[in-house]
Amino acid sequence: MNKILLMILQRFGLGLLTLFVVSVIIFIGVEFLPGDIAEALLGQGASPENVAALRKKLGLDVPAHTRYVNWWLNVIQGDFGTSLANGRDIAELIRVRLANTLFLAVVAASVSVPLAILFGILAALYRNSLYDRSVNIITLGAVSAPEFLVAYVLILYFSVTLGWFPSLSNVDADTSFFERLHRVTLPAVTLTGVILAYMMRMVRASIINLLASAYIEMAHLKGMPKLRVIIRHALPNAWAPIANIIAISLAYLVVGVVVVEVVFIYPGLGQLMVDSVSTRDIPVVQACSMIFAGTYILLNLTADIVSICTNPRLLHPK
Amino acid sequence: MKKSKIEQIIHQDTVLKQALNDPRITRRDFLAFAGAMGLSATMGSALWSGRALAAGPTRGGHMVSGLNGANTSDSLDSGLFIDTFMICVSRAFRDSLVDVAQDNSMEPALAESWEASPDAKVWRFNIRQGVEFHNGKSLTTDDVVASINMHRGEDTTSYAKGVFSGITDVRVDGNTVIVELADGNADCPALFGDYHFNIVPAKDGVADVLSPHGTGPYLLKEYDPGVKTTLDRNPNAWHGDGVAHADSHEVIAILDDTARQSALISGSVDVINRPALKGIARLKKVKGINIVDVPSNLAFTHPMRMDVAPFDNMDFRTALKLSTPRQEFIDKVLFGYGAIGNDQPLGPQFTSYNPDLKVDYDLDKAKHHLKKAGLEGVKIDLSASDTSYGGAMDAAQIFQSHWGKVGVNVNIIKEPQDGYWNNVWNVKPFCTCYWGARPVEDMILSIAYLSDSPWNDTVIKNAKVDELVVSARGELDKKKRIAMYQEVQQIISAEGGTIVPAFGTDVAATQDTIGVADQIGGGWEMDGGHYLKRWWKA
Amino acid sequence: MNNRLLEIRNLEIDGESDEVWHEIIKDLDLDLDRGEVLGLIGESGAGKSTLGLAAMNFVRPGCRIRGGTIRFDGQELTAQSETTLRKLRGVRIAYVAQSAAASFNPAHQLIDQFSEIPVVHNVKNRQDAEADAKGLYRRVLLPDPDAIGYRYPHQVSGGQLQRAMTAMALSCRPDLIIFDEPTTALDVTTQIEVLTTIRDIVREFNTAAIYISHDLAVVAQMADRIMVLRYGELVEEATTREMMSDPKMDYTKSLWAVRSFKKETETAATEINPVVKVDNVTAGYAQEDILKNVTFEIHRGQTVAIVGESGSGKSTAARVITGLLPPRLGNIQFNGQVLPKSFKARNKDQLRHVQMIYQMADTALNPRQRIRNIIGRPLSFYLNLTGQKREERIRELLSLIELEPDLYIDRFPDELSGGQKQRVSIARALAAEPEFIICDEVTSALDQLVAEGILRLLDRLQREFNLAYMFITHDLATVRAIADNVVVMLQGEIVEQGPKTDVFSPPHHEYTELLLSSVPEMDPDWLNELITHREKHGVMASTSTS
Amino acid sequence: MTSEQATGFDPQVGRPRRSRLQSALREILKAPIAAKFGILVILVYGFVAIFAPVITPYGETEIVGPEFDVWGEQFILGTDGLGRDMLTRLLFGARNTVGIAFITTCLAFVIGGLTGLLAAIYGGWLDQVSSRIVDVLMAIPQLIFALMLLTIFGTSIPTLIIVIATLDATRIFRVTRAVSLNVVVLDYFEAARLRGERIFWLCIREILPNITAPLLAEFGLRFCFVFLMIAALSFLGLGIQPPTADWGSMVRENAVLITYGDITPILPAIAIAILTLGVNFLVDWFLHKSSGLKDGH
Repeated sequence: MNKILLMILQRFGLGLLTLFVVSVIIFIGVEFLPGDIAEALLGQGASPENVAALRKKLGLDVPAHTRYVNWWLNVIQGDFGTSLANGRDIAELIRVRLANTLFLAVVAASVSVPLAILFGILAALYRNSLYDRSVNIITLGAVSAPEFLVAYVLILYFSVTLGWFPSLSNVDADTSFFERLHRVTLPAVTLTGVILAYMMRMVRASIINLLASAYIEMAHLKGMPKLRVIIRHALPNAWAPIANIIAISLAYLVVGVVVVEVVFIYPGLGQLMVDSVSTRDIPVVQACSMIFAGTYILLNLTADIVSICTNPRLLHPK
Repeated sequence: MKKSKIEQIIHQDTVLKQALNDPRITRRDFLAFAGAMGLSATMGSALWSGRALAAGPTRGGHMVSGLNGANTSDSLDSGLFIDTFMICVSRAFRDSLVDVAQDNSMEPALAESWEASPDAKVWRFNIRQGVEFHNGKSLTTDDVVASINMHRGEDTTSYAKGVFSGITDVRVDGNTVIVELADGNADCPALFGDYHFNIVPAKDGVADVLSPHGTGPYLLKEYDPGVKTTLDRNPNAWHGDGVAHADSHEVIAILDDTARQSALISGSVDVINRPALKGIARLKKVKGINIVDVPSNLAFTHPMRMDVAPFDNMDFRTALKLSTPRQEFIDKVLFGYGAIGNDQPLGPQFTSYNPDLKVDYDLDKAKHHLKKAGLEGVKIDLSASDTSYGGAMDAAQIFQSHWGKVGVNVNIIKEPQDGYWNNVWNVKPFCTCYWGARPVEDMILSIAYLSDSPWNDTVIKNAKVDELVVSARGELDKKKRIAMYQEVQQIISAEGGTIVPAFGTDVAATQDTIGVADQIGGGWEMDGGHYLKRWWKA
Repeated sequence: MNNRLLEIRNLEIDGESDEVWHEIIKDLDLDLDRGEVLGLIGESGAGKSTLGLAAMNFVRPGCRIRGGTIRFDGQELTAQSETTLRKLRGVRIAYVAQSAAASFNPAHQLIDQFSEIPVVHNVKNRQDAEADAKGLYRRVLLPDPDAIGYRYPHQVSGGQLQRAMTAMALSCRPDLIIFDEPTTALDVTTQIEVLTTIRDIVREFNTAAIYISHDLAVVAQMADRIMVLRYGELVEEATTREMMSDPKMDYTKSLWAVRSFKKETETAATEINPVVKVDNVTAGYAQEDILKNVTFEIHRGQTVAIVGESGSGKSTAARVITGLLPPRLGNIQFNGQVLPKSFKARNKDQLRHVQMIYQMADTALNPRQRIRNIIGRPLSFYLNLTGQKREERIRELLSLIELEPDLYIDRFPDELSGGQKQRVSIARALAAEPEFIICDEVTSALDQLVAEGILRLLDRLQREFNLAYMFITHDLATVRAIADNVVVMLQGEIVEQGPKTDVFSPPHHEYTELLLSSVPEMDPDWLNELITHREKHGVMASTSTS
Repeated sequence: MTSEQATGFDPQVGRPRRSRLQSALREILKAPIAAKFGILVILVYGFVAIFAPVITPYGETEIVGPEFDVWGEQFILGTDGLGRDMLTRLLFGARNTVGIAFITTCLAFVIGGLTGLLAAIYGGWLDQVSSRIVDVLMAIPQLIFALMLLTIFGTSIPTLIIVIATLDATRIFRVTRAVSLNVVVLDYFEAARLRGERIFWLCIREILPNITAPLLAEFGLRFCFVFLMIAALSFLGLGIQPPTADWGSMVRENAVLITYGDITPILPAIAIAILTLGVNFLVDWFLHKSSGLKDGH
């Protein structure tokens, strides 16, 4: 058990390190962006004095490394600072957006993950059957179409033509849960289409891999029913890869949904970050990327932990 | 007050003249004309037989709009406004001293009335009494002064700094705020109608630029930059029943054209701005949707730096101008929503606009001029990017093909979108650009067409223009000013370094339940940014 | 009552490789009475396992039963539905696989995997099943039978797993158990114990069994009757004693003859200084030492056999000599000069003179290179041979290893049989013109006939080129055949070394004794005698089972 | 004949010797219909991409007719908003979009594959460092990172290619490393090392030939991802810039028309979908081949 704890802690440490490096990269990256927020904000009308004044006002005249250090010092105290663009408290700004992003991600995930595992298992069970092939083709089709297209088509049919769902998924603090659900349906469906195929195929693959192993043949020779063989003998050994797949997909759901946000006007983190990049709102970009990277790392960590904890060799050392 | 009435009459008088001798008579002109003849607006529009008629304003209802021109980095600091979303919102919950009325005349707002000294150097604005900010604080002259000063001085970050640079002193005299200008400016009131200029409460003498409290007819209920804003009626607004028809507003930022359009069609929103012109023909056909279009002063300019060869050669410039396909530009880049331009920046909405000034499409003449310049087969670079204006890349190609016909080989340079205004515009010898509408001629001319203008993107140094602009600024006699401005237009069009194939048209689309006055402001899109309080939901 | 349990007639099974079907079992008959033990003998590819599985009407993926009938206890299996077959499997016919380690599900405790059979088949409820399991664990002599069931497969040694699997097979007291090479993966000393267990258990429960093995000596101990298979056809069938005493068919005879090969002369150390000297080497991974100050010499033209069971460190010795595993202490001397510890630091010549032949010929040859390049590379790399010279040398080497050059030079490894591959890797080693070759279990993956061919070849080459061999093996028969000197290793230490004759003739070191006595002999009574003898002298089971 | 050849029974020994090409062709002929479809699609696209200028009726950016002309004889698929022939744009799209995606993927493979191989062979600190770097890069949302880099370096096609390739290389690094590790532990690789072979030989002759199948499969997948990535970037306005005909931006340019049930703007997207589908089918087949797993019946 100790060994496991050690491994997990080790992974965790690595995660933190990664997070730190990411912050540096992002900061440098934003530093290198042509022009800065002052110019970006003032646009065509910018006159040198304006820019200079705004820079001073935003404290951009301080050297970069100092700003970076200060930024960390504040973050450690849980203060992400305020947006350069409109002086709003970033923690607050992001809290709302993050909540939205997570909500959408959770909805999409809670649909796609179970489906993916189910379809995956069935496909593995009846592989090369008509079912397997057709599911394969359908899901492939789903991943093959660009997100925004799927989104537009969904809007065309379910929103414009049928009017079942709103084409705008704008939600805010006082939107009721079911209202939210109703509004994020289309985006959620879009996202599901994107990740379902991927997950399902991986699940199928990893299970089929296992089915080739000797103990599965043994299970058959012990006269175990097909389903039991899958559920009881294959699945327990497939958790590690499956967890990994799910982690990656979830990460995607959190960080990769900018396009969907844009199309459905969903106030999530992605849109915020893209805007902030274009307006050089460094603290916001920093905060967002921290959160994104954090999510990614956390999910992978969880996947690792799952694979550690489902590995009998580690769980029950000699 | 008296003055503005006079202005109005003169204005309509001009329009009347135009209406009579202009073959391209526009609906607005006609209505103005009709108005001048004493016909009621509604009858006028009946005669015009335009789109389905909206009944008179009805009060109440909840209006949902989806607007482009928003960004999560938007701020309540009116000095930093650059686009429609914030302008409209701000116009709904804040007031200016002066408003640009739907007929483009100057209309009193928080300033009940104003007078100018004969030399138009000193202006007295009488501040409306008994007005309260939404937080209950009552409006004082200090607030006004602070609100003016936030755009002045070295360390101001206001984008309107240039606009207010002419002000030398602002002081209070009882209920009157006195503004002194370096030199006379008859358009001074217009400065205070500029969308950057909002009256915000002062905190110990300094404007509280981020304050959510204004004096406007609506209360800022919820404000999420780049996402949405909700407004409720201000129970104790000083404005009469003339404005703020809807009880409440929800303004959603929808940057994606397709999303904005489908939001309208699917009925999620009542109003959108900038419907994608590509699909507008089809949008028109959709039942229950109205298109609201207003010719604007937005100018699509293509500045050539006249100190760089070959653009320093007037014949060469003329050759380009003569071979510029203006109608095709309007058809393909603006999808028909625009007015033919004449290579000078003052748009058809200006009282001084001279519709007779035209630049025709004549390849032979163009060839002749090019020959004269001895520049046949010359190779030039045109820096373009869709950031300068939507469709700029397409436009560049259209120009390329036509200028090619007269023997000018154009090499289109795709400029990166980012930093376009810093690294390309006003730097590269020839690029695509636009100039947003300004309420008065002087605002454009003095910041871009004087020898010493800060943004003289064509590097024009023309003594005559300089002189005309300065004197027109101080000229209180409308007729004289118009004459002067028309001469300026004449000179720039003939000798200047910009190609203006067209002036823009502001387009919005609404559900037919949305009522819109027959004549709406052109100073900025969405009824000069006033639509939230001027349009109504039937 | 009818005593006939299993009756297979004209069985035909096809196997598929690259979308081509070829016969694995050709028109084969098989009869088995209740309580009878039938031995299936044959080399790999003879179709033993396929036939064994067919007894439960089960075919591996990529195979199909084309014809024939399988009657089990009067019931025609080929006609049955999956469900009825399922009800049969595990209950009336059980299977014991070759590798217990791979055939136990790593995710579940042994006892779970035991109990699920009776539980799923509604023979017993969980409690009874577990109780029964413990009982059987005791019967198969598993240590701590009440607790061991709650361990996970990886926590149990190979020998014990094999017993556990035998116990599992018995969970529903089947009429027939199929043992598919149950001891092949085990060390000799362990093998004895498992064999004993299996035999006793089968007798005790009077279960019929099909015992599949390539090792005749082993089968001899277990079976009442033996069928010899080759290429999916029956070669010969007879009762065990008959088969042992006078085999009829040549092929069968040849099987017997395998162990006849013996190196003529025993080369004693010719010169004083050896080709290779492993000098007091201690080496290992991380903290634990696999080798503990080991010292031995190998002289020119001599074969030194390193003998030991898995985990004895014999392969590690090879890795140390080749420089893959730098020793912690001590060093390797080559012709008197100390070799750099890591192969990275050794020069071309030093590398050239130490060559290696691997156990698994399939993984020893790059499947994407033609034989020409495989053998040719050392030539161009070490000896800078090119063009015609190179080509000629390659052909020379091919004929040296008795492969027709024109026929094989352009082939890919997967177009060769196991033995041929092994020959090619020998040729590759020879190509470098080394003085010293390490042979790591080179024959253990091969069938006996093939193995013998390889041994003969190696022997011939040794004489021709006066090579020094280090022969790593666990198979004492092989040692007897080719070794001059023997080094016996146990858990990283040398327990005994010296000329073969000395080592293999008493008095023995006790472990050597154990090893020697554990090698099955071609005598049906060998096992019994051994057991009784051991009980008398109280020779304890080797410790190497865990 | 020695005992060896006598016992040399092996279904494969009898198999005739074939050149790589022959065996490849043989494989393709035996391929399942889906894979054949994939191959066909790729061939067609490849052909179109290469010969676009020859087979298109008009020039890529040539304005040949009225805007939004309907389908007809002159303009088979009508024209776009500028009056450029839709069919022409579509075909050129194949050239640009596919071409760019292809180059990008290749570059990504050069970068990621090489580092992956080296990491697998050398192991130790090199492996550690490179893996950590990859972890970091992967922790940054790809799209956002791309957006940022593209805004830094400007959205020219070369930068687009380099940026996406670098980001994509991370995934490829992992795969290559993983599959290489399987080879590195094999005896023939050990033998080659003991022979004293240089790193180049080890990569090119010992490992690469044995990991081509999984790598090809990965190539297919990455290609699709890159493809969709570019489409997404174009959608966000940072991909391939007009007037270059690119399917992603073409969809975006005319997306507004989708709302009216006009399918013309969807055509490029369908083109994208078909190619991705085809490639994926082929990939499936490769994966099946490489994971020599025989499916049961």
